[in-house]
Amino acid sequence: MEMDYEKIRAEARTAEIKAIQKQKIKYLSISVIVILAVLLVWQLAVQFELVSTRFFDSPIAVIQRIIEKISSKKPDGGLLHQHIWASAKVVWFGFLLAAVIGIPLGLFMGWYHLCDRIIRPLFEIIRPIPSLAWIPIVILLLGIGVEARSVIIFTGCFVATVLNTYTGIRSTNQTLINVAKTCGASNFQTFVKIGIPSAMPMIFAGLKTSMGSAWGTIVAAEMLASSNGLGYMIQMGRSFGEVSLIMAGIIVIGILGFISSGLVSLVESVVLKWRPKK
Amino acid sequence: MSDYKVEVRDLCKNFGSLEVLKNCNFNIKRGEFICVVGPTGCGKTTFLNTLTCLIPPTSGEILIDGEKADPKKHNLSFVFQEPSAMPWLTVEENIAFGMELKHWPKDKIKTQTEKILELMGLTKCRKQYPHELSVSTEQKVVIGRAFAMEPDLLLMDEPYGQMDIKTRFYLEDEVIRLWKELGSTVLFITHNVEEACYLADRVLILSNKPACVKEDLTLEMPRPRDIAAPEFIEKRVHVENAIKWW
Amino acid sequence: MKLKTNPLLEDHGPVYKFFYYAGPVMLIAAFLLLWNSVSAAGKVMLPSPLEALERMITIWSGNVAKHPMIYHVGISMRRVLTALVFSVVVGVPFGIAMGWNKTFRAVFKPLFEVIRPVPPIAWVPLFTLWFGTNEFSRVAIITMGVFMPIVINSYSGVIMVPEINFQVGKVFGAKSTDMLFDVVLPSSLNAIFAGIRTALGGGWMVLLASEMLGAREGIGFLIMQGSSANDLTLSIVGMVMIGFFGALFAYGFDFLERWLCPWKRK
Amino acid sequence: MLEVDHVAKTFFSDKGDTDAIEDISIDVRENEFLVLLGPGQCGKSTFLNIIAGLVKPTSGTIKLDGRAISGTDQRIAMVFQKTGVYEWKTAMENVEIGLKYRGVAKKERREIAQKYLDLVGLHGFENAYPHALSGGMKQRVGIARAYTANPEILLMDEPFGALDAQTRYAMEEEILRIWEAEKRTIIFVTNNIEEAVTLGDRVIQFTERPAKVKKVYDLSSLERPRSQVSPEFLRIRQEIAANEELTLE
Repeated sequence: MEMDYEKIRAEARTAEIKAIQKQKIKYLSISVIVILAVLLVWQLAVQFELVSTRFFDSPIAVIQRIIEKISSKKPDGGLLHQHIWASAKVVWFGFLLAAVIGIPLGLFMGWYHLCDRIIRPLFEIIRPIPSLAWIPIVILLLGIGVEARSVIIFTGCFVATVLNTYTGIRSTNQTLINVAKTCGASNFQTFVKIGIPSAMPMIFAGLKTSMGSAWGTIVAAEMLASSNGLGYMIQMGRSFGEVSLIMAGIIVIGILGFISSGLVSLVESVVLKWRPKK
Repeated sequence: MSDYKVEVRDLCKNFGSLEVLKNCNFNIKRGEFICVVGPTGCGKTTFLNTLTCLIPPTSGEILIDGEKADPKKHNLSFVFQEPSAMPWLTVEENIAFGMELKHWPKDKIKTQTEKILELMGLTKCRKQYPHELSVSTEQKVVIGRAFAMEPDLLLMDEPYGQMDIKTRFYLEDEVIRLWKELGSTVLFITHNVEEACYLADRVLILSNKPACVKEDLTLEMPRPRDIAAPEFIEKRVHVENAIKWW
Repeated sequence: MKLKTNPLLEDHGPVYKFFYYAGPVMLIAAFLLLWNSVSAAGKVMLPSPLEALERMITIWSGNVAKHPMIYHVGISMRRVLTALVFSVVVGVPFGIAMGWNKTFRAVFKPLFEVIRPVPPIAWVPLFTLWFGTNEFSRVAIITMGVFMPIVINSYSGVIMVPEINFQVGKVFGAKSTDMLFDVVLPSSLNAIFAGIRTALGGGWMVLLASEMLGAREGIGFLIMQGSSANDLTLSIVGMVMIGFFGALFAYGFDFLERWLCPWKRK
Repeated sequence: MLEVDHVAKTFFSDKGDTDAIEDISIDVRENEFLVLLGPGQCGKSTFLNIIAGLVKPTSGTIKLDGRAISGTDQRIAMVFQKTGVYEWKTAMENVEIGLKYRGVAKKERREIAQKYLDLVGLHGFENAYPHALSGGMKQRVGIARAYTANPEILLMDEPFGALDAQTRYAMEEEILRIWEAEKRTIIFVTNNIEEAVTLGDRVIQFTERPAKVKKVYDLSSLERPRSQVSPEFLRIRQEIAANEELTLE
């Protein structure tokens, strides 16, 4: 019996493609339905006052609130973009300061053993102190201005940046170091030509972590010691009992955090274009 | 001036009380192709690292052109077993890497890079990064980088270890071609006896740990060699028996 | 007995050796000197290191805000630990389920992705609004910060189990439960522990934030109290405490991990 | 005993479809040492995974003892590439998993596992974790594990690919010794021509992706133990190499 295997194969292929697509659509629709359902339940629960409106506001109201905040200063005395600018400025300043100081420090500590040995004890003392704990000292020394908040952000970003940079340069492939050495490179040349590029992926991992923590820190710092910024806005929402303002603040911060780490990833993909794509 | 390009005298290396190298003695003539074979775990890596001055010997000395070997002064070049192209450099940047470290003049680097790219047929992928290449092509880049520096001594540590026969034969012929073209002095380490007999002017056979040069075998067979010729097989079996542990 | 030489020092001169031993001490001394001179200059109310040390001892032996020091430390520890234990007990299985079951993942992954970019501290006002400023509210906020990294790491741990580990299991006839406990769990233990460690770091932050924003006890309260009562030593004591216990916890977890993963011991 | 009938496999992904196997039919004989030889990523591992039941073929069937099988089967065990040994289990625990998952009592399965650990020469390493074992020893664990599951067919997926040339020779001799001691059907995948000629009763050469059978070599005339420098050995090796395409890219 002669069978037409060409045809059987072609049929099997189409069947398999169909099955795969069906699966994909199934899981995608589950995800979409869940998100929509959550929003809907939330909206209806508020609309029919199943939950107290003192504690919740509906998604539509929150979005309205965000739009309203663009042109209204009430009740916290600032427009949305002013708050965003105030927070973002501090976050980026502290973040970049930590990068400028932390990356070289991590590199030197990772490469030069003496440097590691000297700095490590002091670093280990500072390392486990969360950035918020620095607030009293920073306020005392620098007041409650932009610089003070930037320094608080800095303390949080700094540790993550140093640690990741350190791990990165420490994991430099020994073979690549040997290549440079046999080519007659000095220790410093090897550091620049091999160590630093090898550490790059981990440096960016560290920057992403520190960017994430920076947005958390800024909210707390602004709640505690500031008269503007998104954290302040949320805190005011709390004081005036306006739930929609709190929720609006949370959402805006989430979006900003997302954009910021997206920016870091963007820089990463440009700088590290030599890395294999996943 | 000495007759030999490289002279190794009474080379010893101990790690604590563990003797790894013991009285290694051999010479390499200018432009010679030497293969080193030895049983697995015989201290091969230490042997190489000592030769390239990555670790200092416990006693004994390595002379290049009659002077003590120094990677800053002499041109030593190393092809490692694992792929060692810099992942962040393109193919042409990788080839120029060693020359730049040696501060060659810019135009000389450029012409030399072109020459090597041409010789190895890598012109097509000159702008590519290593992760975009196959393992064998990456190894070609590394070999090109090593030859480009016109080294006094080129050390190759089993560069074709994991490759299949066909690719290996091809790359072996390639290395012979480069060697002839550029007149380098090559020390090639391998686990594969057939490969050693195919490539070498002379084969150095290492003993078990602590390693020393057990036998220095000159192979006078015309190239390209026929791996099925009785003379070739005789030499191959001879070397194999000298190191066989399995 | 043979004297062991330090291989890192072998090829270096006396200057290097001097800094190798004296350097760390000198840097710490320089730090203390700087601190001392700032406080001596008198422009700000910074206590000198010596004064701080003295006060530290008196603080430990007396009461702060109606309670002994150990009470404040203890209550902070309790909050973090409660949140952590809850998050591990619930979060690890949750994360594993998300990696293991596609439907479960399709349901919960998008929700997590939406919540993830919001820093946990941002929830503090909302939670205090919902639950008041009681113990439950605080632990809930800390849980918010700790839960997320634990779930995400457990999930990605399962996702990144090499395909070959599953294949081995299948070929040798592993049932679902075998696969889960014998393959998936040990393979992703590394990632789970990494998650717990990240979570702990974040947990201290949220703890401080929640205690600094209107609490009557706890380390965060002490730090804030020091600031508002112009008693900076108290803040410094708080910093030292949280740093010390933070480090202690981190070491504890390293130890626990080594104990749980005997195959990693050298 | 094992029949592979017109198996084809296509992988579908967002980036596009890849035909891994075009159309392969093979009959495997009882207690035969069958080597599947092919270049780099030619789909030979996929083919082995299909036989093992780990990958579902797009079309075609696998028959064992005349009955079609789908999914994994007790009668088929596999030796994986170097990463196949569970690093969180000792050598003994690794070897016994086949019996453990089948519900064999601990005492009994330990006995069987011990027998095969001894056979592969790992006596005394029962309680060692894989990180303490050399590459060759890890592969021995893999072989013992496959044997302990007591299969009719052993599949081996480039088990010696990561070993150095000499250790590889040693392991080749080892696997032949074990095979002589406990005859099973072995299907061995490799990209190494020398290894194929050393081991196989038959060598099936695959083409580049998508894989097809290019040529079948019957080596039963080549006497065991084989010498890698005999003229006949070198001739066959040369012949196979000449049929292989050179793949650099």
